[in-house]
Amino acid sequence: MIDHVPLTHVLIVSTLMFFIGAYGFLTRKNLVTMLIGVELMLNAVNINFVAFDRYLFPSGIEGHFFSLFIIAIAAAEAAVAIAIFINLYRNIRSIDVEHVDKMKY
Amino acid sequence: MTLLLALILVPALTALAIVFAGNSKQVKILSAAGMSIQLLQSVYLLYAFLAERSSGNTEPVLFYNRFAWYSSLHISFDIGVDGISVAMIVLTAIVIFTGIFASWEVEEQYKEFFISLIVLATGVFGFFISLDLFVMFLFFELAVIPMYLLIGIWGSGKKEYSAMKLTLMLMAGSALLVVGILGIYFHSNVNGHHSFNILELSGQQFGIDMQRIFFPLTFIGFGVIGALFPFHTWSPDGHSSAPTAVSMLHAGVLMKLGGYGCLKVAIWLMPQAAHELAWIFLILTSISVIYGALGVISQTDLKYINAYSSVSHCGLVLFALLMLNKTATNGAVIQMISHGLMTALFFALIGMLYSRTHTRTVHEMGGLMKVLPFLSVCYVIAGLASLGLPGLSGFVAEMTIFVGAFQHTDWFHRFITIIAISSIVVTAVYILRVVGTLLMGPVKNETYLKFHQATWYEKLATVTLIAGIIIIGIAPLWLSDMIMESLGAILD
Amino acid sequence: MSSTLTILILLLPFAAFVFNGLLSAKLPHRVAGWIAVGAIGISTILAWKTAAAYFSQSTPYTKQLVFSATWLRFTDTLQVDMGILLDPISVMMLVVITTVSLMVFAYSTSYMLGEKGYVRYFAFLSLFSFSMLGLVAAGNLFQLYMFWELVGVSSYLLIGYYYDKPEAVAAAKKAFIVTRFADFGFLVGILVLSYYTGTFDFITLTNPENPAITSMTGISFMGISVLTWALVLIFMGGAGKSAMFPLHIWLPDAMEGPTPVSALIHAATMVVAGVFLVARMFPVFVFHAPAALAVVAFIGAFTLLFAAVIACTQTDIKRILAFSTMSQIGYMMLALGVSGYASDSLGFTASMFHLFTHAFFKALLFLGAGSVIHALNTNDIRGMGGLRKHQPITHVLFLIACLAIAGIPPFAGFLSKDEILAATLATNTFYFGIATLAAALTAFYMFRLYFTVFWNSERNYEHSPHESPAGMLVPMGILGVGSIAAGLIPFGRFVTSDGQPLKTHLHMPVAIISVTVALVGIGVAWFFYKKQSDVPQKITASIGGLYQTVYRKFYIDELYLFITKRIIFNLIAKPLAWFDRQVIDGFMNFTASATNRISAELKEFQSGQLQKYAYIFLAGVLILVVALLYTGLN
Amino acid sequence: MTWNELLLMRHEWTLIGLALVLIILEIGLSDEQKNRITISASLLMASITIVGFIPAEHGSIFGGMYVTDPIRILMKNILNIGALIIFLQSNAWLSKASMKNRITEFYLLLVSSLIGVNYMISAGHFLMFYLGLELLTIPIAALAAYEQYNSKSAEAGIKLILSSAFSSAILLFGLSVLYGATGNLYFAGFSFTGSLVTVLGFIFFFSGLAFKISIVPFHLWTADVYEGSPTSVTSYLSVVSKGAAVFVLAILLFTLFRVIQPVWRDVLYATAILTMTIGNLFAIRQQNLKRFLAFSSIAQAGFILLGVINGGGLGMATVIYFVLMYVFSNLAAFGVVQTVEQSTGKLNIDDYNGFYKTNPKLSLTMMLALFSLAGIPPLAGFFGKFFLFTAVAENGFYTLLLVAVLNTVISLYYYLLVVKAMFINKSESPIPVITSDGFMRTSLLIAATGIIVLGFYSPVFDYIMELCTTY
Amino acid sequence: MEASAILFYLLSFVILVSSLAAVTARRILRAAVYLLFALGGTAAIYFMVDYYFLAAVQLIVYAGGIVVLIIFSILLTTHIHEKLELPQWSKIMATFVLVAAGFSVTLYALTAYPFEARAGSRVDATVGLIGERMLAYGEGGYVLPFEVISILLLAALVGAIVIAKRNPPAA
Repeated sequence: MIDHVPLTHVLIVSTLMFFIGAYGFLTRKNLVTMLIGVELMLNAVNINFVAFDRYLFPSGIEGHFFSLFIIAIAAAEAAVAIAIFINLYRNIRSIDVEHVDKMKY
Repeated sequence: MTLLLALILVPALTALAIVFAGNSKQVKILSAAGMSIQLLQSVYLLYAFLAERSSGNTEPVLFYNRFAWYSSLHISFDIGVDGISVAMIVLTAIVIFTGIFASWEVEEQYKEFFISLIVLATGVFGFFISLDLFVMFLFFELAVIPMYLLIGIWGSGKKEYSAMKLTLMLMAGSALLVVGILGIYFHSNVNGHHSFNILELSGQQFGIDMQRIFFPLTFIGFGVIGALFPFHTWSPDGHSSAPTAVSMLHAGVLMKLGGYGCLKVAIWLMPQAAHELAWIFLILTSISVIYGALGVISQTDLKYINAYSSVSHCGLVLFALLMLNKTATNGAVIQMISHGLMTALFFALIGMLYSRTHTRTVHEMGGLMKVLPFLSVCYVIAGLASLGLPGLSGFVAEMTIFVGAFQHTDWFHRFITIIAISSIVVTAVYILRVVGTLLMGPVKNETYLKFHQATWYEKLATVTLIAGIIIIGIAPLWLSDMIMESLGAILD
Repeated sequence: MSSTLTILILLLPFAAFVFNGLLSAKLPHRVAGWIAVGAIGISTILAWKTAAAYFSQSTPYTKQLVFSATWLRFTDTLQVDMGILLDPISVMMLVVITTVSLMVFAYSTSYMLGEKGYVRYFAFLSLFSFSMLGLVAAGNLFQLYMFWELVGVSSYLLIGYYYDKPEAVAAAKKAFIVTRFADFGFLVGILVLSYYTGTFDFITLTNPENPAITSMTGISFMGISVLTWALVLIFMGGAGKSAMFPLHIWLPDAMEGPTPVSALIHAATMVVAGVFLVARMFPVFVFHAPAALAVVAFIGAFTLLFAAVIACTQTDIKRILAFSTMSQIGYMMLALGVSGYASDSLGFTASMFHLFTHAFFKALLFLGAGSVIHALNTNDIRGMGGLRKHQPITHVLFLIACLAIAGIPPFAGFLSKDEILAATLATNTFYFGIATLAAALTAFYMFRLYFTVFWNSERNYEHSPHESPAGMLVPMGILGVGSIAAGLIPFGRFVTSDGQPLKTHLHMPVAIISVTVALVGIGVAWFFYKKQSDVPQKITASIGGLYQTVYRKFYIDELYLFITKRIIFNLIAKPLAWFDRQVIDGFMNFTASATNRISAELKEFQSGQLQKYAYIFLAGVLILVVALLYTGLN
Repeated sequence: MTWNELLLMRHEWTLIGLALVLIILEIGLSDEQKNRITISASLLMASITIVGFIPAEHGSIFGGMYVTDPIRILMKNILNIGALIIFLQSNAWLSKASMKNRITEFYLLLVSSLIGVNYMISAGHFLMFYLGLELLTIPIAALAAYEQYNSKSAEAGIKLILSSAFSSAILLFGLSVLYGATGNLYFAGFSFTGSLVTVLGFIFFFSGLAFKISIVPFHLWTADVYEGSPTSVTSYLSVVSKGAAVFVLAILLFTLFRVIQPVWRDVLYATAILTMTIGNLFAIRQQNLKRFLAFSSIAQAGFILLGVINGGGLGMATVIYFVLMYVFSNLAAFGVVQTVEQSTGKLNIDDYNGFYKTNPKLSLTMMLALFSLAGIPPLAGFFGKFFLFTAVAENGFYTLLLVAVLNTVISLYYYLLVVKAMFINKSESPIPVITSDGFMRTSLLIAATGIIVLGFYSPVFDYIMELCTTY
Repeated sequence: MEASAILFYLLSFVILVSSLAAVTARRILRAAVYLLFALGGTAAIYFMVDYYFLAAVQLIVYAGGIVVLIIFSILLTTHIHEKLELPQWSKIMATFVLVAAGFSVTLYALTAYPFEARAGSRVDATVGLIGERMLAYGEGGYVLPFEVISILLLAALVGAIVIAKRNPPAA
């Protein structure tokens, strides 16, 4: 627990971060930068888990473990995503999200 | 009783056997054999039914049997027949039997054709013997779908459009039915559980609010296939595009599922709402009757003519049902049978004429009486049956309906009844117009003189149907009594 | 009286119909003819025997149901029994129908010789006889209606006998449709009556004390008692079949059928079915619906004069006879209309009597006309003349018939017409005036026909006309005898409204008046038409417009055509077909195309842009949350 | 922890075993022998499926993190059947030259995903659920992009992995909020009261699952991914992945989230209507069969929600039963599409014109599948759909029911379009006669049998109903 | 104000600013670096609440692993000096509105809820405890997730490799 910092403030930070990440995901043209947005969102979730853990449920560390696993999975996801990016880059020489629209309607 | 099961098994097995048949001849012989057995069975059922009745059995349905099916939902394969079902079964057997012979010249993908046709018939037979709403609905849809292929593949004209329209409109109707059936199911309480069984449901007293919702749904649901105005437009296009046997079955039998269902489900199970809301549908059906008849007048295509006249005649069926008394309902059932036979005859004949003249436009033909006397006479008989000549089935049906409809003394019923009666004049107009143009007058085309006369299978088909029309026309009492006895349970 | 025998009267012609009908393609012509004639012959004998047996009973003659079998049950009370009802009028009709039928059948065997559809012709004729017999023998209103319809269809088939002739087809169609329209009223009438009385049965219905009927008199609709409604509607049916104005338009056209058919159906038997119907229901009319009876009288009187006027201008031999038939039926209707019941029922008896005599002489007239047409192959009297030399026997017989119809004593028509005139005089002098005037016109137009055809100057015939064969002349002869002898029957002793004999006697003043006007009519005709003369032309020219109007039958046909073609076909049926295709079906198609359209409009959502997808995703989440903020939590 | 307890996890164990066998085979077999992998994998998968059906005990282990009960076992078995059929159907594709040396990996990834499915269904803790979900997704994203030289495949992979990452971020955020409100992540004892924050958490969480099921408006990735992915992967996504998500959604809603049933009912009510309608409206206009089936499967998902909305035993039973029939029907359709695609490369509906003339058996199978999906008797789909309707009617949601049944009419329209192409339309150059391999034929036979028999054989449904009475 | 609070707000500021920079920076490599800052800041907060292990993992896996991976991919697929195009203005606005709405709604919900602290003695996530829990299989034990994630990582590895490795194109 961080003394004298109310839980709400932590939640403001995490929520803001989450939506900044979402903003990045929704606006960035480069696939990699979109991925960065997702990472920010996940990180915000982690802050949430940790904050709840510490502020509300000091006797448990479930949130802690959840964050741990999220980090691991984020890594796995990123690895696969990047592999696919590279694959795409080989195919169309671009990783601009707006070029990824061959299939539609 | 295994007899009823055999009624669906025989066509199903026939269809299966056709799969393994070799050439076209074998397929046709198999179909004919199967449907002959079916016809014999149906007649035997009729006999057994009458025998049972005369021995004093007054159960509402006979040969009742219950096979557990989806027991967790209390769905069971309930079969049993009353006089109405028996009559409809015999009708179906006759029409499919003749339909096979009317299709004798089908060579394109003959195997698939006969299989679809017989599957369709299976659905119809199943529908008429089932007493469980779910099973009934199952067979109902089973009967509708082969229609799409039959029209789409073997049809003529704008067949794809017609087939799609027909299928979708009928399915839209059955969509309403689903809602209706489930509403009934969940509002029922038979020994603490819900039920689909019509007999059990008929003992239920549904609340009037519930009935107000589900009666219209069910009635319109079945009404669509009974060509209820304004949901009838699938009928002209569908019938005109369908191959002969399909038109026969469709107009002859399938449209009857509508009337039968309206009676056995909507009216039987929800009588209060039927009384309360009948006036709305009476207006619609009386419109159907006169509208269909007037609609025929300016048609020039034989099949359209017959299709619109079917709208009129089937409208009369629903009209009569909504009179909600035994006499009119009795008339409605007789009308279903009568119309089934004569419209099948019409379509069969139209098909036979078409195969010779290659046109269905009335004005392009003429003087056929001289070149094709047999078929022409059959056509005249069908026409006379259609316009309600005494001695033929149509008269019996119409008169029973009108007498029944006249049991209501109020101004509204009187008025619409008279409107409906006036259709007999219009019917005479269009029938005679067609007969006059098509069959009489000078021979229009020299090539007509080279037409081959009716073949044995054509004769068999037409004569069978005419026999049915005449038997009912001359001696209707047994039929009428048989139906009447069953109506006690439904309308009291 | 054996019921089997009476049934056989009906069944024999039916058997002949079935036999000839089924074997029409294979049967030798002669065999078919003889089967039909044989069947109707036996029926005739049986009918006479039945009549003899019936009338030899002690009076009053009651209504007797000699045979009855349930045919259909409508409700618990209302059921249809197929039966044979014997009473004076049905027995009388049985005799008339079988006898005239026999003559016409026999005549036809010669007349139709060599026609292609010979067997079919006899099948249809037999069907007609069966139906007509069933009609008159019907024990209840419903059975009557059934046979009524069957009669209609046989008439249709016979008028359309020459089915490759468009005029014949059109005429047949017209006849059927017009009578069908009338039957629509008839049917509604039956339904109304049977609903309130709970029965179709004639014996119950015509019982004046029948409580079902008397209780019904109080019920009214639109200010008129339902009973009157019912009977007027029933009379509508009768008017249609009997070609009463304004439902008469089919009869002249019906002459497109073979001439023997016209004789049998459109002169002697079927067209009087309407009269029979009114007579059948007479007690109901007279006791419970006098207003309806007044309608009968009025329509009868009007048609009587109307048809007579038209007959004076026509040139087709059969059409003249057709209008004359209408006129004569008008007499019968009028007589019924002015009649009372029991001792007051001179009109009833007179009407039946006239029906009886008319059957003979009108049949004879037609057969005579047939004989002429047979010889000349034309129907137009302007192409005829001087035939008395070529066809002496026909000439004599035709003259007998003309005298009979003109009402010259001692021929049958005189006596029956005299009774009618007497009956009208007793009740309504206006109607008497009309009837007398019509009598004069009748004499005029009949003799106009007679003189034109048999006297006058000869035309240029392609080959010299010859007398008809014995096969045709013998039946005509028999009918000729009938035309004289029929009048001698003391009709009032047998046929009355209540079965009690009615004393009738010749009404001298009326007889004198009627014979006088008839002689005047004949005299005028003799003056105009015995020799070639231009007087008629001059007269027609001087009243040109009026003449045209009459000649064109007061343009009633055109009016009908206007209503059917212009209004029903063009203004109702065609727009309705359009409405069905474009609006009703259009709506269904619109539903389909609208679905497709919406589908096309929505496709932008599936843009292929990942970020837009995610945007919608997030927006969806937020919308759900916000929506639930407002709804879900409270 | 005892052996018996470990045996509760037999579905997962056997699958992990399969994965190990695959790795060993990959190492042990020479390149020329690689083509035997399909048969080994299929046989093993078949035995796993059968083993799954052997009745066994159930309970929860790992302190409640892992739960089995007869319903969950049944769900797993159903999805195993689906996976088995997909195994069989993949052979033709994997035999292509471009897939050389990548066969084992394909199966390995598929099995991994399947393990994820199983764990997700058996989850007794949100972490297990989340892990299962990701394990289900990530390998499949890799598989979606499996065709290296096909930019559409890469596009599909990208769309899948990024959308799913986005959606799982949202899901996790919701989960974290729920955690904050309850302090518990075990399913057992997970309790909370309805409040603004829990609703928010629930919606966030729900959207993540809805994404997997392709519920509108979370469905937009579906069509693109289905179109671009190799057909086997599409099958897997549309059947196994979707089915698993549906099952889990049903379990969670019926148990954990029962307290806020009014909330999720409203949500499902709205989304069900949207899903059915939008799915249908888009399906109407598709030419590409895979895309077509994608939208059809979206619409089907909408129908499934009708069962979920019921919230009781009947709802659960009908959902399970529907998925069962959907497995057979959809895989039969995909099997035919796959066959045609592998031998001719054709995917458009127009290409199927005159198909019946040349390939009657395939087109009949296709017709069976489509009619079953459309709900035409006496095929399984009819029963499945009717029972779903029953479930929704039980709640008295007749308006929703009406919308649903009218949607079936629309769906019938587009299914008929395909049937029409195959049976009615004529073609100058129809698809030539195709001989599919034995695997494919077996798979189609299984699917077709399922479609035909399932409806008639009522004990299946009765059994499911019996299991579900606990809800 | 306590020092820890000041530190927290400072860190928050850093995190948020670098997050914002990460999603707006026009040079892609810089974006990656800003991400690194954001992640590092988060790790610092973890330190502040005594979640040392988590903080370490955050630094190693996230900062060390993922960011490196991202940078690799950037190097592979883009030119370093390339400046990213700005997104369309309309897109930015629309997204901003949505994100702002989302933020407000979420925050409103979060602040409106009275999160209740559960009583109990504080447990510190020491490495020992973590290890113990990771291998425990009773309640509160994480051995099963641990095993599952190993499968997941393996699968991800296989997947990534099989996609990324070059195969000769089909003939």
